[in-house]
Amino acid sequence: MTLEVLYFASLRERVGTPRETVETQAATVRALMAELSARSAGHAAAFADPASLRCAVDQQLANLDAPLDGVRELAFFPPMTGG
Amino acid sequence: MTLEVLYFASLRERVGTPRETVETQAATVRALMAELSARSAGHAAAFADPASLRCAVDQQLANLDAPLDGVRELAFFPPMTGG
Amino acid sequence: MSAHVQSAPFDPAAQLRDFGRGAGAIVTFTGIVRDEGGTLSALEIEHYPGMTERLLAEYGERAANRFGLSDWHILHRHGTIAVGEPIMMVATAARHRRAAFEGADYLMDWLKSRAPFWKREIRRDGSVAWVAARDGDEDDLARWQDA
Amino acid sequence: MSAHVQSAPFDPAAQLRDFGRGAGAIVTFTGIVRDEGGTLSALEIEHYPGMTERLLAEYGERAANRFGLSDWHILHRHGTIAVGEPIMMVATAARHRRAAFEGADYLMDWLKSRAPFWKREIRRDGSVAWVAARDGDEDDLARWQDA
Repeated sequence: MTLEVLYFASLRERVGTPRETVETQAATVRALMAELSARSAGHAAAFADPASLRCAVDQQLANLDAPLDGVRELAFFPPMTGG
Repeated sequence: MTLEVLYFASLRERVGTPRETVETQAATVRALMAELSARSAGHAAAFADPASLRCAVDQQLANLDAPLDGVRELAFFPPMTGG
Repeated sequence: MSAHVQSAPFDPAAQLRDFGRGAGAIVTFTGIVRDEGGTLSALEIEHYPGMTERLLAEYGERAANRFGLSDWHILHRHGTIAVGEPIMMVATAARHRRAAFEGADYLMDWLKSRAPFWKREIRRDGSVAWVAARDGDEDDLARWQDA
Repeated sequence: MSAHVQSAPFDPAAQLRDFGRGAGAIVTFTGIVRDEGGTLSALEIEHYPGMTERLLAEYGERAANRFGLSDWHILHRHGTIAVGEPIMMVATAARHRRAAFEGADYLMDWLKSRAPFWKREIRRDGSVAWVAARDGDEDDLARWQDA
């Protein structure tokens, strides 16, 4: 399946791009993270500490075990600091 | 001793005046209320239900057993409804 | 840092010019005369001149110390206030939002039950009635345990 | 009832024109860039376009239902924001004060920890640093038990 993967804030800086198109068979967010970590040192650094990372699946906050079936847009980012 | 006694809101309406000068030997607010109740039917009505009445002694909120010694201004009023 | 009692109408926005400079968080509360389903014409507010001003300033300072406010402002009208007009406002400024929220909330709970104001409804049918204190207001104030 | 995300500066007072008509109580919160002891030059705020706007509107509605708000307004800036400028504001209107206070407090706790914004400090010495989330913000949000 083909996914748009978005990165925000410090995650974007580590990966080095705000978005990329990814072709994957990963079943969950966590499985995809393992695949992406192999892409570059920047990716590996971005995904090194899953506890400090948040994600959104099709623009809904989700946990790392969320399934990827049917998903079109996945976003990774650090804890939010709005307000 | 001579006291200025002030009435506000529904108490003022019942007594029929916003203030009066009172000469008394009453030791406490409650004792003075008994004396004032004898002055008129309006006073009696104003002081008929002490639980629904508030007072301030020299502009400090006080309870009905507060002593009157040295006091110059005493005010009676219903529960406040500010804000 | 200021407390005012006045009969003149006021514009809440104008009150906030230069308020809370340097703060990270500003909270405001504005109380407005509701029309109560079209039955109300105006509110009339009586107060205890002298005592009111002193107490507003005293409670403003108390809130500033308790919650670490960098600025506070209290304005309360008396006299006749038409439906739709602001009755009063409270503004608090602090470094962080929790202090600003709690300071404003505290001042409002206090104002409702301890500031010497009394409200009277002037109704469209010509009748007039004093507004009764709500039990809930005493409960709100009890939350702060310093009434 | 409205939620906005914009890079342009805004005037909190102007945002409140026509807000909350008919309500008895209006609460506002305004967040302002602090100068952090003179070390800060500006904040830079990144957000998740699309998701942010949808979530702000969704939480505004949620607050309206939960607290019985008659009106609500959320405005949050992104991009570069100079020291002393407002970052964001929330306004709530209700019949009584408790609902207006709780609605604003709830929206702020939620915005701090769940709205997809990220802040970066641009310091006077030229350094740049992402602002870390505070544990206290998660605790604040947990008070509402619906995170």
